[in-house]
Amino acid sequence: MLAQPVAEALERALPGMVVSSNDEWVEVAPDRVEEALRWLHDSEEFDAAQLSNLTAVDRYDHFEVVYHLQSLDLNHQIAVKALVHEHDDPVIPSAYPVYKGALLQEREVYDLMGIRFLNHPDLRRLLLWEGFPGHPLRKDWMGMVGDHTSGLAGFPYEDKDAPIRPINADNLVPGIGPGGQGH
Amino acid sequence: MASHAFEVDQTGTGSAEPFVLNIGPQHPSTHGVFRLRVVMDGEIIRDLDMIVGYLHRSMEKLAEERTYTQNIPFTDRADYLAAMTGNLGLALAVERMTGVESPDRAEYLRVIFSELQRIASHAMANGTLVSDAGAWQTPLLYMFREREKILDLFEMTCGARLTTNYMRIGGVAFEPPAEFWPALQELLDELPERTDEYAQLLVDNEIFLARTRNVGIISAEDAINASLTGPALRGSGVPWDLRKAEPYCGYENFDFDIPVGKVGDVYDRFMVRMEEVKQSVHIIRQAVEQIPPGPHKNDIPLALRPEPGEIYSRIESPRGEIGFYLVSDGTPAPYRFHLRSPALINLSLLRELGEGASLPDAVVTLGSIDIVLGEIDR
Amino acid sequence: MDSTGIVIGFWVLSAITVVSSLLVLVARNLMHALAFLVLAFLGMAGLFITLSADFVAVAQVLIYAGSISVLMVFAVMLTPLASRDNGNSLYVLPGVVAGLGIASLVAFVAVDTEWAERTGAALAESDFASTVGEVGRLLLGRYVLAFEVASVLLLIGLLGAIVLVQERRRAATQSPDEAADTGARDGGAL
Amino acid sequence: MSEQPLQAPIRRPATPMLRQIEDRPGLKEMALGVPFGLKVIGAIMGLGALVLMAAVGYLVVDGRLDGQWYDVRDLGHAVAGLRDWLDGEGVDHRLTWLITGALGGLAIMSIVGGWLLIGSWVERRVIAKFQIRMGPNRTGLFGLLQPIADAVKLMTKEIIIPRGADRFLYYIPPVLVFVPAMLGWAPIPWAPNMAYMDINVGVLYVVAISSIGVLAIFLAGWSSNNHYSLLGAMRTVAMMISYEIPISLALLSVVLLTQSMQLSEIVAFQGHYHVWMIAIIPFAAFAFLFASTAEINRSPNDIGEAESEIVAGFYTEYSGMKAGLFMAVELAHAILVGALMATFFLGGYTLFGLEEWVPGYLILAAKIGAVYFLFVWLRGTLPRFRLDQLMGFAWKFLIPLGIIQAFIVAIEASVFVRVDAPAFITLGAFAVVNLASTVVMVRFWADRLGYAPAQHATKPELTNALGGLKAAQRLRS
Repeated sequence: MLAQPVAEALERALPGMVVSSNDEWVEVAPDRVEEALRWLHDSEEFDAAQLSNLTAVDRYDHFEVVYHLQSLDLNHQIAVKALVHEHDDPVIPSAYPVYKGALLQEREVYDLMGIRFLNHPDLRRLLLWEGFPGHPLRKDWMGMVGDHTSGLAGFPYEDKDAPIRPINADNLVPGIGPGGQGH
Repeated sequence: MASHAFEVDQTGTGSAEPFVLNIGPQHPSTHGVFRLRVVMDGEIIRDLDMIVGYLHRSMEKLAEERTYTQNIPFTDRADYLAAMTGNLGLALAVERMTGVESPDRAEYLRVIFSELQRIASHAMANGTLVSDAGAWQTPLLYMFREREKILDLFEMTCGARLTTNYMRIGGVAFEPPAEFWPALQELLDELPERTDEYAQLLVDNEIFLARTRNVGIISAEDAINASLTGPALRGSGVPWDLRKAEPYCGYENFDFDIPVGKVGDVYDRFMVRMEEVKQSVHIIRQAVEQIPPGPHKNDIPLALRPEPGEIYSRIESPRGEIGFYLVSDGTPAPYRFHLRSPALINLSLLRELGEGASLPDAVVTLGSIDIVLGEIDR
Repeated sequence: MDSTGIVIGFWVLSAITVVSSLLVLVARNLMHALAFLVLAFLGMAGLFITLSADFVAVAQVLIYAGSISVLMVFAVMLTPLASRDNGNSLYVLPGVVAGLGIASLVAFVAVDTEWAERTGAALAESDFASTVGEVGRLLLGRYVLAFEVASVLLLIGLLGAIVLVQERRRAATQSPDEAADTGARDGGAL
Repeated sequence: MSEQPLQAPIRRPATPMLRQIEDRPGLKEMALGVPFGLKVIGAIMGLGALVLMAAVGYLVVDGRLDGQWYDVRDLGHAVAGLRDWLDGEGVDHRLTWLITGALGGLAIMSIVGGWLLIGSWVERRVIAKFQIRMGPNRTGLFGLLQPIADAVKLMTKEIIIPRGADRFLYYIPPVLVFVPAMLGWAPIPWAPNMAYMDINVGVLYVVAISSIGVLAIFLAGWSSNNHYSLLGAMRTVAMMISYEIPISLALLSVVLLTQSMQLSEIVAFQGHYHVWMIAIIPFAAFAFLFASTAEINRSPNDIGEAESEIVAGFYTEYSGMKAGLFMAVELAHAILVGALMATFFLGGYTLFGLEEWVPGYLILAAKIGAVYFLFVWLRGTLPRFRLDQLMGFAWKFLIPLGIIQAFIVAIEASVFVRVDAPAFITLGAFAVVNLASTVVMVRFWADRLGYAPAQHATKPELTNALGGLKAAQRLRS
């Protein structure tokens, strides 16, 4: 489902809620996430009955907390994002009061990303042990900022000019992959 | 350490110190390195706290330094009882992200193999559930008989039994050998009889009914609200299956039904799995009939560089909705790789289910949720 | 009756019984004390056998060693910390007085009994007969009143246990319900 | 691309440990490597055993030892003969009793020990057959030596005593738990005049002895200082004291009808009237069998050591041969219950006159084997009950119905004594009455308890619809 109608309806019902939106997601005010989720959950029109997925992305200067909401009866999915700008001690309201399914997903995000969820009933580390240094899914974990950046910069065997294996151009969308316009 | 887990409910108990039972990480019925810290009052569980992470391999972090293709083996090791669906989930996510297409034959092969995997996984799940209920491994080994044959088929095709690494971006890795098809046919012919045999052994068994009926009831509301998916959700009566809701790999071409339970108890989840095995056989039959000739995969570049963006793509694994949230920054490796683990999220209600239940009931309930620790811990 | 074996058995069993009874008193650990108590019961059963009272011996094992001791074990188990420490008790003096009273009673009976009529040659004449039938006949004949009174006592005990448990259960079921109510309200407020 | 030729694998042990295993001397090398002195000793011992066996065999066949020795139908006569012979030789009477008593005890212990070995092999093989697998088949012919290998393995294992365990009490239970399993065999008649201790309160003796085992289990669970052990012990003890009552009631019915507590007389009653007790009082037989499985922790009532819940129950913390003893005693109990079941309800050593031709102890052994096979079968088939279900079954079902059954049997017993009719008529009438009353009682009581057999398996609903809560509500309505 395109996110624009959701954004419009959300803004109409809760003014000032939507920060930005595009075709894929709605970005909501981070401190009012719970309100937005509750409205979507209760609305007849969108019926976001289930929190399908909750995760977070570290963007170096801010975190994106991503909620994928699912309506089972209407069979559509809504992606909601909230940007948390404090990178040192990110805090966001918990979705648990609306969705019980957030219980473990928020614990996991807290564990690996270090985002604290307010009103979460049981915010402890999930996969790592108490006392583990830092939050490993952050891009700057173990002091990676500076010389090294997290992730794979280039693929060692990749020769952009002469790929090792011929590419069947018919099977590829132009602009993607080596040799395309993307590079 | 959170204090609430050890607050002892003093009502109705005469004991002063809490009776803490540490179930796991090495325990016959935790199905892996899963740990439950349980505060008991006699046989009744007063509080329950789950501790996972013993199998944590930081897949999501590692995946950020590997190309999309190199990440496929991680999905084998995540849900190691359903490697095929894990592979397929990632392959489909990357395909949707990059626009790579896979040939028709590959789609059918994907359906065949993921349904075979579903049968194998459900056999394992139901077998261990009955073992948890105390049957001395007989049903488990019965179900392993079929799983063994399916794993033989996998081995025939891709050389591996558990960590198959079979689905690739743009198709599947290998064409099944010639002897695959008669063996598959033989399996399909005997599977319905065999499931009936299990049904005879278990479903008509008063003890099994007494142990599983009205135990660990999850209401449809709770199941939806707690993000339960897969047989755990369908057992509660919610007809939700991603194969129908968001058909992938041509599932819309196949005729099959969604089995749903009535009460939402352990028995219903068990029976939903039983019935899904039959439906899977039905799907595979159709796929075998309809499978077109042709190549089994398209060539793709060694390193895919999707355009910056993100995708959340999910499929129906035996345990529920296995989703991949991929964020690309244009490099050959994902910027963020998140695996939505159905086994973990299906445990959201564990504490509510466990509190007030007796220990045997809790064990059976845990068994009916069907967890795989590789996927929980990733 | 072969007297030598019986005599040896009697002394061995008496030693076991007396020593383990003393150990019951001495042992600091209540669980150990209970184990010795069971041993004392078994020794008593053996003594009954030497008196050719087979029914009483078996009943001793069945009721005292098998059931009463298990109940005691349960009681010790369910009392916090009691299992680890057989500490000082408020009831030392009454206990000693009661023990001395029972001991003097036993001594009186032992002295008062005409043992010559009941052991040795006198017993050999009665030819080691089965005592079960005799016990049964006496219980339902001469001592029927005592028997019935005892059974009524047991019945009262049984009913009392049920009543106690039911009151506990009513109290227990009420409070979790209330707790659940408040919990639900909290959940709603969230 | 799948036609790529695979490189032929080189057969080479991959790890140092595998290499070590491969380099290990085979059986032949090991046999050749035995020191000479040991070989000589072995040869002498083997020859000596052969000579001894030949001598005994000669004496037996020759009839020099005693005239009744080769009358294998009844070893009791043989022992009596031995005793007479010893008395005749002028040996002290007490010594004679001592020797024959020790011999009998030794015989029982070796019989039980042999059963243990064979029984564990049978159990593993039979369950393997149930479970479509092979079972132990590598050690000796058909894996027959597997129990011995297991025992050796258990004995050589390290015994670990958990910290915080009560060391004094921790050592007692593995031994104590074996005592009732052995003592229980004493009053069982193997043939006419062939019981170790044919006491006249045999039934009470059996019940009394079995109650001692409770204590061993409780001590094991308590002294281990482990919560699993404690939980297992609590479950087992709670169950054992509950199920002693149905057992007593079932045996009460038998005693009332046979008018004896002597096990040999109970068997003789069944042999005399050529009827098995199970036919006359089926409910008591069922109650005894079911309660016995609960008493001895066998499936489907093995909640005391439910491995999927509390690991190994009360013996979780025992290792090596201590754990082995607990496992062995489970088997010994199974055989003992088989013997009791055969004695009380299946006619003991009698088999409708066949005992005249076949030794009674063989018939009894066959019956024990049959009951044991039933136990193995149950274990291979059934899931486990829950504790509250089991306790409820004992207190709400077996005990009330057992009391009613005992009443009915008491009336029948007084009729049997007073009425002077042919036995087959009275006993046949009793059988019919008891069967009918059992059926009526069970049906009525099951209804009262809310157990409805009609409430059987439901199948999940198949639907083509898709949706969430609304769809679920639609489906439900």
